Amino acid sequence: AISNDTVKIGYLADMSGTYRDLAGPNGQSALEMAIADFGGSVKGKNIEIVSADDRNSPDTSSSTVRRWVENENVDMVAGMVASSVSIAVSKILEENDKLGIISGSAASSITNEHCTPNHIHYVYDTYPLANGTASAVVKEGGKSWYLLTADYAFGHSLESDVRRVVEANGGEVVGAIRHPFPTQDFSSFVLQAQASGADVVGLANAGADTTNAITTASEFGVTQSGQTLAALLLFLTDVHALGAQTAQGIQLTTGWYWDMNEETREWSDRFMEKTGVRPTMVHAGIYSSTIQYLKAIEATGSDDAQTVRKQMMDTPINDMFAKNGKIRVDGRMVHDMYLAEVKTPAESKNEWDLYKILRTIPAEESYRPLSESKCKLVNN
Amino acid sequence: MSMIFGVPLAVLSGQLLIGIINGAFYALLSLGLAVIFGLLKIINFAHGAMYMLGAMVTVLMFNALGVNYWVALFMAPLLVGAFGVVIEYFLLRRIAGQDHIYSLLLTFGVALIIQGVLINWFGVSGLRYAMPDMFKGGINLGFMFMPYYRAWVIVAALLVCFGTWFVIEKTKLGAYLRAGTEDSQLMQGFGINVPLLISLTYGFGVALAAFAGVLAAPIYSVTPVMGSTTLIVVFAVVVIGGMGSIGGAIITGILMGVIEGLTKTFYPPASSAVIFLVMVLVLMFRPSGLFGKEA
Amino acid sequence: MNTDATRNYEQLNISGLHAYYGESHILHGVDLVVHRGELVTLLGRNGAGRSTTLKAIMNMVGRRTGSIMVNGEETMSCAPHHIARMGVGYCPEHRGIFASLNVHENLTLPPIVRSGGMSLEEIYSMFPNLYERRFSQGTKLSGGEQQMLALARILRTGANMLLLDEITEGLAPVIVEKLGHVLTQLKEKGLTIVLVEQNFHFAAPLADRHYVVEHGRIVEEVRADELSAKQSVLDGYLGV
Amino acid sequence: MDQSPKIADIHKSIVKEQAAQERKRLMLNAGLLLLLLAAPFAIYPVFLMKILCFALFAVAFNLLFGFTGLLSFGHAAFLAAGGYTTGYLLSNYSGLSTELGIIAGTLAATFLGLGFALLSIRRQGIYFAMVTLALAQLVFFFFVQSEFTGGEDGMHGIPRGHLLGVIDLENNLNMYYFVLAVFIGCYLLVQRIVSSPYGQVLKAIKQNEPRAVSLGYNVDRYKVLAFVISAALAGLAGSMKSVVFQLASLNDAHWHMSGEVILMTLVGGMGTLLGPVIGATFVVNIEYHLSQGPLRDWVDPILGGVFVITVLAFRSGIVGEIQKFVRKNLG
Amino acid sequence: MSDQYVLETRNLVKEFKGFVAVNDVDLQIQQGHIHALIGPNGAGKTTVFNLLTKFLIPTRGQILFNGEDITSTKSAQIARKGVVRSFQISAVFPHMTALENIRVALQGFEGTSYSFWKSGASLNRLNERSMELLESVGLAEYANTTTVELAYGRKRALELATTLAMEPKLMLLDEPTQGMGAEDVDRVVELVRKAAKGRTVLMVEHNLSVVSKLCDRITVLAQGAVLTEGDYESVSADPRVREVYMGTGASGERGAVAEAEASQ
Ligand SMILES: Nc1ncnc2c1ncn2[C@@H]1O[C@H](COP(=O)(O)OP(=O)(O)OP(=O)(O)O)[C@@H](O)[C@H]1O
Ligand SMILES: Nc1ncnc2c1ncn2[C@@H]1O[C@H](COP(=O)(O)OP(=O)(O)OP(=O)(O)O)[C@@H](O)[C@H]1O
Ligand SMILES: [Mg+2]
Ligand SMILES: [Mg+2]
Repeated sequence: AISNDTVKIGYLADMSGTYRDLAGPNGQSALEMAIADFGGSVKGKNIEIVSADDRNSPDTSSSTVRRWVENENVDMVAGMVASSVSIAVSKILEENDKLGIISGSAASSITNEHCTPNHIHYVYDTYPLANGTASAVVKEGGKSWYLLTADYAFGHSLESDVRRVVEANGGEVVGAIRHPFPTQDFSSFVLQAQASGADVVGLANAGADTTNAITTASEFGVTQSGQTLAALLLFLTDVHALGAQTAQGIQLTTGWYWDMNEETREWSDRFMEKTGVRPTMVHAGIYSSTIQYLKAIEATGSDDAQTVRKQMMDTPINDMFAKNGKIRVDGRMVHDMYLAEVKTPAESKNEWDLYKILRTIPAEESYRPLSESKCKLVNN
Repeated sequence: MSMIFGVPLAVLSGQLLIGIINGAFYALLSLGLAVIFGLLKIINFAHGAMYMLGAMVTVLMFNALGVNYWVALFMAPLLVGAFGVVIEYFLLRRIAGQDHIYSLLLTFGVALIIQGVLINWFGVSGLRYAMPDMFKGGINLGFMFMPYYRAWVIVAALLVCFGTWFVIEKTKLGAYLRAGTEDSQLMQGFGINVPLLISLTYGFGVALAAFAGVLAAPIYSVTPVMGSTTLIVVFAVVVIGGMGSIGGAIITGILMGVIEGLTKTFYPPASSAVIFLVMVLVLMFRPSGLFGKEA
Repeated sequence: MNTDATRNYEQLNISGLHAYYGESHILHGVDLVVHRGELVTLLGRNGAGRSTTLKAIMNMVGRRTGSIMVNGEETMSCAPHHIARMGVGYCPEHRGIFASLNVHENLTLPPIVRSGGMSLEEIYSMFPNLYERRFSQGTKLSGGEQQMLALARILRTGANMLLLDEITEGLAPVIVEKLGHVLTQLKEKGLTIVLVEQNFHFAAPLADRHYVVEHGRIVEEVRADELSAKQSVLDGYLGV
Repeated sequence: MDQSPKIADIHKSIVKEQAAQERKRLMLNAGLLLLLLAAPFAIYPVFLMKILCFALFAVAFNLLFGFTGLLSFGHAAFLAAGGYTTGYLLSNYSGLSTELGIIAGTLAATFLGLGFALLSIRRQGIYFAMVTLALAQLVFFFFVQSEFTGGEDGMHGIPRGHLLGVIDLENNLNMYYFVLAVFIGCYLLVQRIVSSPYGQVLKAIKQNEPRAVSLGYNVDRYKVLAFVISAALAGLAGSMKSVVFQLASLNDAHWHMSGEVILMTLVGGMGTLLGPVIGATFVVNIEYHLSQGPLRDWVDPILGGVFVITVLAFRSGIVGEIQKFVRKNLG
Repeated sequence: MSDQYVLETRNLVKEFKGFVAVNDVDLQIQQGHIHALIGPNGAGKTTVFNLLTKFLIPTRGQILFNGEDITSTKSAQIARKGVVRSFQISAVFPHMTALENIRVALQGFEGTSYSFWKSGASLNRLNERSMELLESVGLAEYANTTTVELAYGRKRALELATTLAMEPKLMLLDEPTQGMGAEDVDRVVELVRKAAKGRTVLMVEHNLSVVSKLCDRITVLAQGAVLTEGDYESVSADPRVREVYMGTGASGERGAVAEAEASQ
């Protein structure tokens, strides 16, 4: 049955801080689009949205979510970027047996040591990003790597993933620098990377750190001196900020790109009408996951967390966002990922025409296999 | 090739140069702070925001009106400076003579407002600003590749720093300013229009920050939050130099740039902590900073 | 140059002056007139409101009502720096030496408001201590030296009406004597002087007239020639 | 000696006045206590606990800022130290009863506070603020680096456990009354400190330090003690918070937190006992409610506005202004 | 045999970056005396005070208190030994009542100053003594007034009372009558006389009438060095003193005429 005759979705994301552009207010638009496209109601029960700024603070978020689920009968919480927030929220959802669909976070720990039976990690995580980019670059001859790593848990895990992949593919990591988070001026790190003479300079960081590193790299002519830049976590918004001029030639892995096919273009146009910008993979993921969620309720006629989650796990996902998508027992939604390269100014027809997709990385290759999982829900 | 602590000399000299470049940059930012604190006893927590504004204005003027870098180099500080005067006139003036802490809180509030509004307008992922053509590329110094633009940054920053220092420490105007901040009422009693002087000084201080912002636009990603992290570091620099010591701010700025640069080579993770370490150590032995006058 | 013409020229005319510091009402309707070239003292007990009167003239108190005419111009609406530009020189009660400037800078700080001020040489020869210490920080001077500096400072500006607040405070007798000379010289130059003093013995021989201030009002006016006659009255007010 | 009766009278009146104020304060406190006892039935307990924790934090800060005149810009360090220590112990040593974990957290903050104090206490005014800021930054970097804090993921799933091994704190009401008890205890302690002989000396130091020295007081020692007490209470606040939310995160160590507590104290009214409490309540509330309301995206600018307005319009804070008003119009 | 002196300095020197403010000063203050330190402005009087109370560190020389070397003792200690000073500018706790000002001084002896758990009422025990002290400086009716609101003269009186509260063996008064009207001056003179009973006082004073009324012995400083020493008559008779300090008509009143300061 559908609890108190409404399906209530709480949208929690950073609306005003460093992660705003990933999900933020536009993420809510995506959510609204999903509900509208679904018909505004499920099983004749209407669908409501509540939303809040997570302030990137786990305790603010957790008091918000507690009230949502304990007093306001919220059935599902969507969005969530900062890993501290996602983890905190998932714990609360577990206590109250509600569902969470995390679309913004990168940390693979969310479905590993921190996995719960009450959340799904939908769009991407660091594992396939490192995996996809690194293996591809090594295969194309980038044997020796030099890493610029953001010096905190996220960076560290990204770095170790890269090391593994690079070595697995017969390359080697000749050096790594752990730079403070955040860093504005990368010149001295870039300089050291150049001095190392490695084929590839890998950026194991995110957001402003990455864009700053790339800007500086191009200023110091890293690519001219024959080194390749590999960004391990780069979003469309970042590339857009850098511009094709600066970012051209960078290889990256993404879960989705707006200009892949008719479906994606059609949806993105509608999104752009609403928001004025092109969607990131997170936006698309929020849309897709919400549709999947509602479908599951439609099918089971219940909005109970476990029922819905089970249903979602049993249904393969093939939609505008995900190909060969499947939600695993650990809550990880695995799907095809794509290796992309940033276009040159010549190739790029407009400010958002930024990627060319080099190849597809099949779902099963990309995400961390359950065999390596530390998740309590996985029995191995 | 000779090595120092396992670091090739070439790399080291490169790092030193980079250090000096960033130092010049710090110098410029901390100079503005020092001027504002030293002369107005205002702890300007909006300084980071003003630096950010300088960069933002540069980009926006380019996108909207195609204003080029050189024009921006004058326009942006001018606009931000004017904005500063407005803030001084309508806000800071009302708490003149109150405890430092109030100016700190007020400007901190102002910074939150500016930053928050810009985030809502332009997002956080940053605006694009192309390197002006004449600065594209660079020269190979043998031990490193030196982008022309960085060279320009040193020259520009140091020139402005020296000019400011000279005016404040060596001219009558400077004397008025210094005295006016101690007892503005009495200065007025001598026939000097102190309120005007103060507004202009604050405007000038933040204009310096904006100038640094313009210099930053082509090399750092320009976002509404770019100032907030820089702020605290620059503060540390000013304190180490001795709050309000103009020359101190400049020298310390460069010094810290170098120290930070070396840390980035020998133990990168500490490179953002090192400045605070230095600060604690310095203040232990020189209670009012390296160049600060004993209270 | 003390012709009657100038003597009758009202350089300062205060009427019905009230002054407030925030809540507290300090001056309750002060009326006084000072003619060009006169030396007038404000006597009274501690807290009577003499300093406040001077501050009020400079527009340095919280709030003022009433009228203050300088050279026949109403100044109630003027900012302090305008008043100074009218040739009013103010030497504050607690000296107001600037710590961030050295003695020399302190001395040369106030801008010249009119011609005919004393030259640096004259001033240094008048206060040799200051010359000795001219490069040390203003506030590092001894109490007395600071007092001298504070006075010397406004002698430079060429102001033709001086408001002096307790300039002999903490000065050695010899210096006090010297200040006596200085003031006489200034008078001869035709300057107008309003002097707030505790030290009656210093003020008496110099002044043309004395005003006695009590509880923010002028309660008595004594001309120099009436001094002996009204001595007892005066003592009553000053509690000597 | 005809004077002596008069003196006696004056003296009597003074003592009477003291007693009267004492009574007023008692009544006020009693009223508040009732309010707080009833609150959890009207308002969501976890939220109330959050308020209490921050109120305690602000009260601790105000002891130093408002009553000793020392502006610390590094109090976040103590909040975090308390939180992480308690969190770490409770999560890794099951069977450790909660209050022990909290005490340990408080002690950790206390010693950290002592360290801070010894390094910073000789610095004057803004330099003091900046040294504490610098030290706090170093502590922050330590927390970012070290594994046990879980870096920016934060420390999660801290068990609330049992108070004295018996009272189950998983139950929000139990937890609430425990937090409330601790809060009241600390509040009264601070109240006592301020009026104590020691408090008098602090007051004196704040108002005229050289004079205090010339009266034979070793001011540095008094300041250190004040700093340490303040740090301890801040740490306690952090420990409680980590137990309440069952998590500890870097936000508590970030310098923004040090700024926020200043805001709370200022908005409420520095140098007043109740001020920080009111201030904390106010700030936590607007932040919480705005972040969910239609003005969701504008929380920071609005907080900024609050800063500005407070500083410009009512510098002595909510409580301070009320006191002024009362003094003006009612006696 | 130095122990007949309460306070003694030997070759006391203070230099400020080359400038010698106090030059080889030997002071000897006798038990029970009211001892005046006079001299032209900038002679070094305040600096001497600062040295005696360790607000400044001597460059060279020795300071003995009751024969004990206190050259390297800290300010607070010295105060507790019974050497208490007043300041050239009045030093009070502005936002405390007059009563509280005194109590702060008194509670030092209670040994409870660190006990932050004790109730404030525990200090009421001190009220009686405090009132006595206030009375002795004629401030009884201001006991409950906040100090800022007191006029300058009263502030100084209050400061003196606090100083007395310390039961000082040796009082250092820097220009106690500065900036006071005649009335207040007389009051202070009486106060000091009363206070001096059973104590020793060292004071800086420019008001010669005060000096002549109060002081048993006078040391004249000029340009940092001791010019002469003796009782009022002998000192005021000394031509050098007249020259550098008193001026010719040294009647004990200020304002007589003299030729220019010839001290350089
Ligand atoms: N800034 C101020 N705020 C509030 N009250 C003040 C202020 N300055 C002076 N007062 C009060 O105003 C009254 C007059 O002060 P004023 O300085 O004019 O006295 P005075 O006649 O100069 O005596 P003296 O200077 O010898 O104390 C005094 O009661 C004093 O307490
Ligand atoms: N901190 C300092 N730095 C440099 N010079 C100083 C310092 N303090 C005092 N002096 C100088 O030492 C000399 C003595 O100063 P001091 O204050 O002792 O004089 P004083 O005898 O108290 O004079 P007065 O009677 O005017 O107060 C003065 O010339 C003064 O300029
Ligand atoms: Mg006065
Ligand atoms: Mg002196």
